[in-house]
Amino acid sequence: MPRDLTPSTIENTFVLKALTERTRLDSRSFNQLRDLDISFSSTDYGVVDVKLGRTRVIARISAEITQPYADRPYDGLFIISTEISPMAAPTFEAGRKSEDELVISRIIEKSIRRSGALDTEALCIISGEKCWAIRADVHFLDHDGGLMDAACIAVSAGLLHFRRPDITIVGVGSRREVILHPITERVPVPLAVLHVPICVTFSFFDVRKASAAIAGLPGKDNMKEADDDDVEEENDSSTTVLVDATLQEELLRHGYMSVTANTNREICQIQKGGDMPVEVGKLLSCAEAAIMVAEKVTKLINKRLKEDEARRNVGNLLVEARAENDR
Amino acid sequence: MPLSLTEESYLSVSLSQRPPCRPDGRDQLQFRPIDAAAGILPTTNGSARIRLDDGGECIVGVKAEVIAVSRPDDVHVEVDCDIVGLLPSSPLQNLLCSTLETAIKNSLPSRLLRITTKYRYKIFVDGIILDHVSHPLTLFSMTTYLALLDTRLPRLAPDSIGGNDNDKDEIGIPQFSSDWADSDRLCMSWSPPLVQLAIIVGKNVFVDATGEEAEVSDGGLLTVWHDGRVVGLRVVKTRDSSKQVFSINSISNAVEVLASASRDIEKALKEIRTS
Amino acid sequence: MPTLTVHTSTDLFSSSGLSHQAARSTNEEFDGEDVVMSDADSAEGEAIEDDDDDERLFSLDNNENGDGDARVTGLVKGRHIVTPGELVTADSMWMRGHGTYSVGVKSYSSVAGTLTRVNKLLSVAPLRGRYDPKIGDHVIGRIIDVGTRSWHVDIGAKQAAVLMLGSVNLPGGVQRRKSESDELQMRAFLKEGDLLNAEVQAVFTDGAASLHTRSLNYGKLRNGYFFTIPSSLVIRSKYHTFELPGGVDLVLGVNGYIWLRKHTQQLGEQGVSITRLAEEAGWEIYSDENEYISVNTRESIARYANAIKALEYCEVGVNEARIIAAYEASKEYKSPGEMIENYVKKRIVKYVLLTTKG
Amino acid sequence: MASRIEIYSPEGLRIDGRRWNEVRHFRCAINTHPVSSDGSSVIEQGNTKVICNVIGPAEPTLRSRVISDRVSISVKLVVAPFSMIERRKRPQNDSRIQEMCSSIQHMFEDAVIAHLFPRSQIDVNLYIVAQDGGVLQACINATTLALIDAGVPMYDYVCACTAGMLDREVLLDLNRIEESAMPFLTMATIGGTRKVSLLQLEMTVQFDRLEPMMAAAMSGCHHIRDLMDSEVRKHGKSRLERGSF
Repeated sequence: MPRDLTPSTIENTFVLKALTERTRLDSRSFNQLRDLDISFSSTDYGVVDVKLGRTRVIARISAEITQPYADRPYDGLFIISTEISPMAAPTFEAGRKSEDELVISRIIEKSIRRSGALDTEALCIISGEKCWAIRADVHFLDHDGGLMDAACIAVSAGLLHFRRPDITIVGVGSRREVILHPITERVPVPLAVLHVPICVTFSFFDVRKASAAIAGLPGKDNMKEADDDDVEEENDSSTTVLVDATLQEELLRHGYMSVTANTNREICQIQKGGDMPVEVGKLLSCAEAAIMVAEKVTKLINKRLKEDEARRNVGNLLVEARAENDR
Repeated sequence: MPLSLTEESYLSVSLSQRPPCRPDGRDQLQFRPIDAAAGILPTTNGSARIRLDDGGECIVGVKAEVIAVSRPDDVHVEVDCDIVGLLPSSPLQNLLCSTLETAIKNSLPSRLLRITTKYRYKIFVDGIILDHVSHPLTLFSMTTYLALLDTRLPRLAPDSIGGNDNDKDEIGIPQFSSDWADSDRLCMSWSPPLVQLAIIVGKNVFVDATGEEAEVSDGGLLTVWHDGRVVGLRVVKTRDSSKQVFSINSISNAVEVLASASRDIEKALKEIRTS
Repeated sequence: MPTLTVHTSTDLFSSSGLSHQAARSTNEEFDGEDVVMSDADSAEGEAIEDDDDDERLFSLDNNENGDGDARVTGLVKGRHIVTPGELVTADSMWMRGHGTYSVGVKSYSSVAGTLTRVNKLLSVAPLRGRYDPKIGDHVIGRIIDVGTRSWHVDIGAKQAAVLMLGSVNLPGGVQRRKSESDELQMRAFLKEGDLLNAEVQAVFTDGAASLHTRSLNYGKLRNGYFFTIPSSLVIRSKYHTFELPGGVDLVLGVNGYIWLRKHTQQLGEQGVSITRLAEEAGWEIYSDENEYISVNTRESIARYANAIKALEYCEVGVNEARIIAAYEASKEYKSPGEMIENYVKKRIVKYVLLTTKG
Repeated sequence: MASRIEIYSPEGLRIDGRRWNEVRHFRCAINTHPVSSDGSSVIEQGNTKVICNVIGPAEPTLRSRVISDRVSISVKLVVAPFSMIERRKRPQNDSRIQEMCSSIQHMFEDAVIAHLFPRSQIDVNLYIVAQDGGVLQACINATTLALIDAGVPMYDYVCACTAGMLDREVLLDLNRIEESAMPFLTMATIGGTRKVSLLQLEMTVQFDRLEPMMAAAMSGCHHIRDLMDSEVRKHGKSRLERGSF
């Protein structure tokens, strides 16, 4: 089982040389996302299939009624599972969590759960006794780079698309009962999604180290020259930034930063894990770029949601069921 | 620390001859100097750090938690240590923790941990052994001794002490005075147990053995010392290679040696002015 | 006399007793609890002066970066401390050696240490670091692994050294050709854990050393006691095996590995002619048995060991003269065991520095 | 949650009396465990205390650790159960600890001049004995000092600092109470330069508040670099005067 798919040096030098001439293998511009396709399952709610270039991720949202944690009686539960099976790529082992699997699950955790995308208080049914437990299972089908971004889009879209069965509470005091209405009887209820976090990964390449790699020298020292001899400007020439790298670009990159943003110009999390040092101004412009990408992706998600609703609402039967109709 | 055959034979002959000659010329009962500090950690009720000459170092933190108990008279103490470099719950770690836990449980009077009839203190003793060249047992026990000497438990808030004992229970969770100065020391009337280890080479018994001396030892003996008496005894493996065997009459000699050593150590540790 | 001396220190930092006054330089009267101002004793003291007043945001663009350049401490001869990232030189006249890295024409120090300039070569020697093997060094090593035609030897360097089968003396003298049977019985010669003294015969590009034991005063070590000191404390000299008063031989490895053994007649000294010497070296050069060693030899070995450890404790360079002076000075203490106390060590070393020149 | 007033008073004083741009009481020492490691350091930032031991560069213990063209760094983090207010024994594979280890490892694989020691290994052992906020920054600063003490060649200090944003007020170097009350970011820079090696933000914050937080964190990093640098120089001078090589 190959430990990791390190490409041969010839491939490396070819890709890096292309980058120094500001071209990418799939002729995308440096801040252009791969073509993103989001499709919702027509039969059940909360199942979304996201294809980002050749990377493919499926997220399934499910709900069940359980007991809340003792120390947080008013909050429902929200669990995200991001197990990466060897189906995605041979480098992932079934049992042990590999390092980048750990990083991916931590970033998804921070982007969606910690940032409060789902209002857990709205999941509470009877405080201290019964609450909804929303579970998001992410299945990674194909790995061509950008697993974090695809997974985050899949879960966010899934949460928006999911409908949980409606319930009514009967009885009073300690004898309260919960009646669950199947979807066929009552219109299912959407979740309280407060904001739509979209994760964007920026890959950094050091042109000097790249040119050194091409010339076959050991890692040239790149630490200092950006800020002393050539003049200090915002986007110094020595670092190139790519958005949404493919697997090959991911394996060659010298550093990366993942930024989660949403449409109300908020940054939910930033994770630059200590690899290649990058000038601070460049990081700020990356965060700004992340917001623009988030707006574009959220627009696409909403468009797909409307299409899905239109499809479900064939012959607009649902229209009759709406409350505001005059009875 | 694999020794070559020539080193092993040199050391074992030096240590088993009478009078023995230790590689650093110490007597059988002589201890190497230690560097000790107490009360060094703000987040603990009591803490201490001891460092040996050969780089061995141990930090112990003592924390007390309030728990509600059904049976009033048993003592709630948990001792745990993390030996860096070894996997968690390794045999050595279990030896250290179980020996000290039983020693403290048997010697600590339960009234010291009593708050009200319903509530007790639970004492957690956590140690980290950063590095150990010789056997870490004595190091861990001395550091725990010092940390327990340094431990202070907060007193009940003054207003709730007004009523006598039993009506205090109605007030539910006990309230404590937040003034750290008027907390009282755990070891006012009780002195903690001390565990000492000696190695046996031939007929000779050595205290505070270095790593290489342990490599040529025929066996080890530990004694638990409390209130001026030896209250516990146990044979310990000090070399992980072949099985160790030593004659029965060196045990009585070893116990005497360990008793006098423990008395001196306890005196020395008590002199360290805990903050 | 079962004494236990306890050195007390106030907190995690200071270790008044033991380890080489490591942190004594941080002043003791430092108040431990949460100090209001930023670090009280450092030069800054007050809050960081923000070069912009509060209203205008501390914008990133016009910030003059406080990089090492601004504090160019210039080139001062002699004992001058440089720290990583500090500009060492800007003109290309200097050649750059160890401990520096260069970017374009400027070069910076990469370690914390003393700046040394030896006719056009600029290098920074780190204050502490592991042993760097040089060709011709007399070192002591411990076998950690037996390969097919070579042994891996730990000499305390950044990598294990290699001892080829071809560069050792084999029983039956020098002329004998190395045969396959030798490869099969490698462990009969040297096995894991064995100590040997050898000479560095070559250093590979990545710093690993290749050893040889082709002369008779090299080979397996026996009849003695082994311990280590930092290699930076060993003063290099022509010879590294000494015959010390009290019937003790000392092998002072340049890598800080030290072997004290009972004085034995070296084959060369027994008046055996060189040619017969070669045949003479039979299997005994690889035997694991020790000879009989008297009690007072063992005691003087212990005394020498404590003497060297006293020099190490005060971080004083170790050479033959100082070791003998320390040994004589320790005669004042009846048992060598008393020499493990720190005040004794300091007294001995003070005496040593007075009596030995240089 | 502590109310806003208590966190940051109108007069601009924080809970521990600091102003907005003041670093907590920073104290560090190197060569604190010379016998048991090649390089060692102890750092106290406010009430967060971290001990770091570095062993290496040395012969790799496991064949799997050998990298042909550069040194392989492994980081191990031990969090003492008594380090927090409530005693907590963390499981061995706690995901937060593993994430911290891998960030520190990547950071120093780039900060150390790695190609000088091919096929050797450096082990970094970090012990957190007291936690009061800023644990990741204390670990990064302690590792930098321990590597310098071990004589491992590095491009520059790697120094870290945190900065938080309470409504519109930027606060520098947060303790535990402040960390739980506001979004904050941890930043590590390469010495005094403007190059950012690590940037971690864990709670949602408005984009236009990001720039002042990063600016404050960067100036904090540069200030901490000077504090560490003065300690290394002081230590170096005292060793030179004492030792007579």
